[in-house]
Amino acid sequence: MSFGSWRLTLCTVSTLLFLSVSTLIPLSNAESAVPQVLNLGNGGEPKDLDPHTVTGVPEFHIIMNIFEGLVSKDPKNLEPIPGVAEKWKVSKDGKTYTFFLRKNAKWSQGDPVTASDFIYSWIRLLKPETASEYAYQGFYIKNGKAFNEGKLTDPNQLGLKAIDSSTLEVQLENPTPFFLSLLFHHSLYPVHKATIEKFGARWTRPENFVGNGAFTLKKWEVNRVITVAPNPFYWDKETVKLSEANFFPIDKHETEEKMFRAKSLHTVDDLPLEKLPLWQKDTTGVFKNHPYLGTYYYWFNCTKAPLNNKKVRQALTLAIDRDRIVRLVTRGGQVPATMFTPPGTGGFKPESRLPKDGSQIQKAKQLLAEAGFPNGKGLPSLEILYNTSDNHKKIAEAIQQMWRENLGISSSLFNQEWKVFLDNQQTKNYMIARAGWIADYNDPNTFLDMFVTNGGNNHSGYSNSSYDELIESAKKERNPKKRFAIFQKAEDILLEDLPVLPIYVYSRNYLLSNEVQGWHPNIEDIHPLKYISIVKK
Amino acid sequence: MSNSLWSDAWARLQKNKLAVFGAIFLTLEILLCVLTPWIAPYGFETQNLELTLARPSFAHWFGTDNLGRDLFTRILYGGRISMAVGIIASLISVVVGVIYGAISGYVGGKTDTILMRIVDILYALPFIFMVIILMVYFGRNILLLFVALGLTQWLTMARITRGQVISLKQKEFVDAARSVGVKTRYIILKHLIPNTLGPVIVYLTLTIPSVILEEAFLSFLGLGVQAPMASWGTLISSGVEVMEIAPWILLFPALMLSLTLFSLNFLGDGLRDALDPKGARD
Amino acid sequence: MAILEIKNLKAHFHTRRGVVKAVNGISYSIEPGQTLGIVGESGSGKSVSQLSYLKLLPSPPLKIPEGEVLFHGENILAMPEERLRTIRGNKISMIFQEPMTSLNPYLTIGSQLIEPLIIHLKKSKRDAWKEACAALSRVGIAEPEKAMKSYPHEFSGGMRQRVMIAMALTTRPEILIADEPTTALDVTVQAQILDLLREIQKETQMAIILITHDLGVIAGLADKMVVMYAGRIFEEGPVEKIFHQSEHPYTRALLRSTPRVDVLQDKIPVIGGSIPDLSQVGQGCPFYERCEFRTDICQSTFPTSRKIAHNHETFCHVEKFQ
Amino acid sequence: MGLTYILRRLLTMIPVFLLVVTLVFFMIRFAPGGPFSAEKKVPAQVLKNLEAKYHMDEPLIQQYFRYLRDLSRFDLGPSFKHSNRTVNEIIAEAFPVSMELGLISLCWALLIGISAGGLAALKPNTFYDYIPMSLSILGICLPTFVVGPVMVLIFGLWLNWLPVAGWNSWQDRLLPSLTLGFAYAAYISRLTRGGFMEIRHQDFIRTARAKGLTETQILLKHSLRGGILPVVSYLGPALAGIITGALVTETIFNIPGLGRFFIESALNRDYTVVMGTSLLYFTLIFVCNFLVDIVYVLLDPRVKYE
Repeated sequence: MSFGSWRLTLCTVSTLLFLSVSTLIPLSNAESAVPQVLNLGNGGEPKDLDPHTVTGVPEFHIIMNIFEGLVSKDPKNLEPIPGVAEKWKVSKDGKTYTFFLRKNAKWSQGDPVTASDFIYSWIRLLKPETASEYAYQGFYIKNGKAFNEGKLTDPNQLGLKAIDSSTLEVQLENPTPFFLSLLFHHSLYPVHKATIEKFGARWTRPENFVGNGAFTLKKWEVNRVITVAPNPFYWDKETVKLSEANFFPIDKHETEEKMFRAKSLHTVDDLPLEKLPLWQKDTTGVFKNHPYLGTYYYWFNCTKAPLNNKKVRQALTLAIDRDRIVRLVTRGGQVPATMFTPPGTGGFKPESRLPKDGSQIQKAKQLLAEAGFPNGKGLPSLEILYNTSDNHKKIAEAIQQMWRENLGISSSLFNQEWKVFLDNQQTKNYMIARAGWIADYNDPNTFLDMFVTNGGNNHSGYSNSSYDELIESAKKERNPKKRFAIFQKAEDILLEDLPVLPIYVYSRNYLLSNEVQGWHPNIEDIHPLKYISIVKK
Repeated sequence: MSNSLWSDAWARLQKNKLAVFGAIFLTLEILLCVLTPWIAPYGFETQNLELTLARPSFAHWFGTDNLGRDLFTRILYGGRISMAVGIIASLISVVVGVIYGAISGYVGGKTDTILMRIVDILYALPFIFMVIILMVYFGRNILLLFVALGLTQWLTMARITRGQVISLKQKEFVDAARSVGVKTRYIILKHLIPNTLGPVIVYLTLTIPSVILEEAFLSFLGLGVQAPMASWGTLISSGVEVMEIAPWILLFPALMLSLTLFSLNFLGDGLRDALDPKGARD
Repeated sequence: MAILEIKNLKAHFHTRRGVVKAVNGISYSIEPGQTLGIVGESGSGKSVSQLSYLKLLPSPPLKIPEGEVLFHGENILAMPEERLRTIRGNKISMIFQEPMTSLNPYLTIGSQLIEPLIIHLKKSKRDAWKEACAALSRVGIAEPEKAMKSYPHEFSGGMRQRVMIAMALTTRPEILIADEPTTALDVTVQAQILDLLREIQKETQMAIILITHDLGVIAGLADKMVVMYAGRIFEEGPVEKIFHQSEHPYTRALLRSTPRVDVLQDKIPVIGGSIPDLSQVGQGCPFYERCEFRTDICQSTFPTSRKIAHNHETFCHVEKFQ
Repeated sequence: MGLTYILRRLLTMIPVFLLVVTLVFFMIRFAPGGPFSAEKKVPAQVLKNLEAKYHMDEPLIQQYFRYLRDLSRFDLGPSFKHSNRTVNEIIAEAFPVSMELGLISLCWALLIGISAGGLAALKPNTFYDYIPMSLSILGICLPTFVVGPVMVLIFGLWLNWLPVAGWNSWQDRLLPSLTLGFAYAAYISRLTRGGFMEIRHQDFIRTARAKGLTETQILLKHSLRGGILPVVSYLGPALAGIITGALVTETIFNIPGLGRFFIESALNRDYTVVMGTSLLYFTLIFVCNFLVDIVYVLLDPRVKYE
């Protein structure tokens, strides 16, 4: 076949293809209503949709729409608003909460949601057999911890009481000022007893599923799509505009971004770092950027030389230019972490204690000399451990370079596959390890109780008794002002001892189609589908 | 193999322009790789955060990457790694494969059956699984990873050698050696292995590219060399991410990799034709 | 009346190193029932001279810049490919030197044997099968039905050459070109094959062009012979005449170097030197370098034909060299 | 080659299979990390509860025999990560997708590879040879993770012809299968060319031509079988490669196939899924190699298996 005829064939074939495709797709009628179907990129494939056993963010995005807790959150200002509970009251000592459930709250097959549903669910959360990784969210409930650890086997000893079918009384261990905020967490959502007892582990399959959210599970094809549709029995179903929402599990951010550009998605879960500069120039308004409740940092292993030396840790912390990292390396609107708790967590605004930029390099040099390593002489080569990811790699490379330039010290980088990395981190088999902490709930406690002596997530081996006391006392303090003052003291100790090297406060960078209405960017990244609708642009 | 056969082959090889081009290119490249520390215009880890993703210019011939490092320098250093991986891993696969195959083919019988069945089994193991196991155990040691890469490649080499040895075994000179009482080990080392070298050399030129590609695949999974050192594989996979913003970051390393693999292929084809004149009639 | 007439045929290979003049202007003819032997060392162009006009050599690199090949008076070289195909394997058949490789190892003997019958004689598959069986038994293969279903590797060399002959003869060709038909076979089998060819020729009156470097084979089968060297014809004439009254130094050297029929190898030990590089030959006699009787004129011009007797021509400047 | 050969070959698979089960079981168990390690450390008590739930509190050897027992009933166990699914269900759902992707890719590879290689062999050292052969080297040089995104960029985003990801319509099948098939098409075209070139010079092709066969008849009847043999023997490794190559392709195009489960499960230490998928892949590759051997015997009468 000659080249010309080949090209002709190609043209013919592509024309035919085009014709057949265009006849397959029905022409949308401009007059007809806009289809209310939302397509979302949702990160990884959900492990499950059982509120008590899941841990991930993709799961939460779906679960918060197909279940509803006692208290909801206003997506605009993140204030607690009535959910299943119409109203609530708190006792004087702050240890007893009484929730008044709305009468018209219903499960997706029509049963009413009652106080005993919540008791059943919270017992399930705490039961050892459930093996819930978020069981500690129930430890604020009286005797919750003991019950979970099996020291107590009678669920009646838990601080839970159904006064009547629509009144629930909850007793807490301590006055927990952020308890209402906690109730939005999926681990404290109610689940349907009869369904679970009937179907066991398979109750979250769409054919078996019963929930109480504004939406209910319609379809779940693994690694393909999870579809939710409005719950016909939802008490506030008039607010719901969407007829369907599709959560697409997409592992790669690059793929998501391309699907968004091809208009297959209304929003993406995250953007690849390298695409940020391109989207930041976008003028159509689809690019969204806002701070996020999380801190990116490095662990120092305080149990091994030379990082058991506080001055070395201080020198390393002061020697990096956080501003250059966020401005030139990550470039996603992150904020240099001059503290550990992200500013604005539960209203708490910690003081800056670390330099934003490289202004204290001289001091860093001096500290290093005081530690006995003038100009880095004698300091063993440091090892930075990170889990395999291009972003972590880039940041580590930049920090490695800053240490070399500013302090004259050498370090090597090690990337490890995720589980190996976790293993090494948790067995303290590292010198410096990359980490990130995203808030479980909107309160400074979620960040600061990590560093208590032998804390489960304290991988540095750090221990300071006055710090431990401060965190313990904050749990009992009800006055917000005094409480924040305690947290500030804790922050000060933390940033003096530096078991961690705070780098930046996370930001969210994503894309949102202009057709989506009722989506409010917020620090917790909560976007209930209930308020969302589609308009044609 | 007689000297004249080698010199005949050499003469034929010289007539093949593409093969000569390949050989020259590879020689130049190896030279560049060896001399990299002296000729590279910048350090491979020297960053310039104010000049990230710069276009190719006089100061930076191939532009800069996303941390403002000179891409030309990084390609030179990356070439060192990739070529080293290719050569070391291939040599390992040759040594293991040739010895294994030669023993299997020469001894024959039950031994042959068992040895070849083992090869069959290893063939059936999904490569990716090996990779993840290797990643878990050897993640921290790049040299061991090279060895591991070589060890995943020796199977084909063993099969080729075995086939070659079996066909040579029936030839007169082996019988002659055997009839005068030469030891098996000596026959394998002195007669059979040298005579299988032809096909093995050809296959070697094909193994090197595939090992280089495997390293790239590992790099894509985050398993290759440790940053900030780079191989062509890591350079390419990070180039893919910025291809819409700075296509040259993908283009140059991909070009270098392709040219190298082209050269190896040409050289391999040329060697095959040279060593086996029967097939080179066009 | 000649059945095939070759006039000033030239066949050149255009390679990277230059133009290799494999056949450099040859002429001869053959009549029905006649056997023409073409003799020469390897590389003399004897095979190429036949393969070239039948278009059995890849082109490029082969080119035929000059010449005519008349088959029943019609120029084969001017024929379109389709017309040539109706002659090739039908009116003109070939058998080759290597019976081991000339048959397709992946196909049964039968499926290869029936092809010419189906293509040229438009036989049905069943008829073709029957005829092929008959052809096999004619060439002396017992149990032809079984042989038809066998694969070539199950046969010995001699048997395969018989199959090749059977295949060449199924269409009752007018000319059979046999390119070294016995070289790869051992002596007893050689004799059988030659007998077979002789027998069949007697029956069918076909012409045979026998290409060989083995003068013994020529002596046994051919009526007329052509001596080729470096793409040129050196001598042409009846076999007995050339064997006994050759007037060409090359022919004589060739004859001298053949003490027995079965020993002649690729290189003739008694003739010093080797065949010249065919891309370098000029206008002179290509044997010049090796010829013990060479004169100055030999280097610059190729001799014209010199008639020695009826039908016997030689191409040499030197008339009396003994 | 008789039935006994087939049977014997299949029987040898059993000990090999057991060996692989054992190897994979202990290798993955001895790898650092476990299915329950997470960035937010799981409290010791919860970990104990979880381990009890999945029988991981038993001695390893007991777990091994438990696995073997379940395996003999074709029960691959529950997934650790996808807690409302069993491994059997996951495979039943995802494997057909991978299979479809693999087969379409293989078809592309064979179609493109054999026709390009055949064309090149028909007209060696011409335009028709140089172009496909250069392209094929390019195909061998460029890793899937480059080809995939570049194709998406060109056909999905610039030309807007094809979907960029997903696995629903037939258009969704095009880019991933081409991406995956590309490198193999490249190899196959080279093998085909090599095979045909080898055949072209065989004496029996000259015989066929001398018999008066047309070039097409020669190609189809006399060259194809022998020319295709190198491709056939390459099919075993190619299938294995396509299956493992699917891991990357499935990630790039977000295809719900088994490859993603395999990678993800290995990274998550989802022991049962790792085992299930590895064993499936092993069996698949074993069977493919076996089939390839049989096809080889059918094509080449000179090869015999005892």
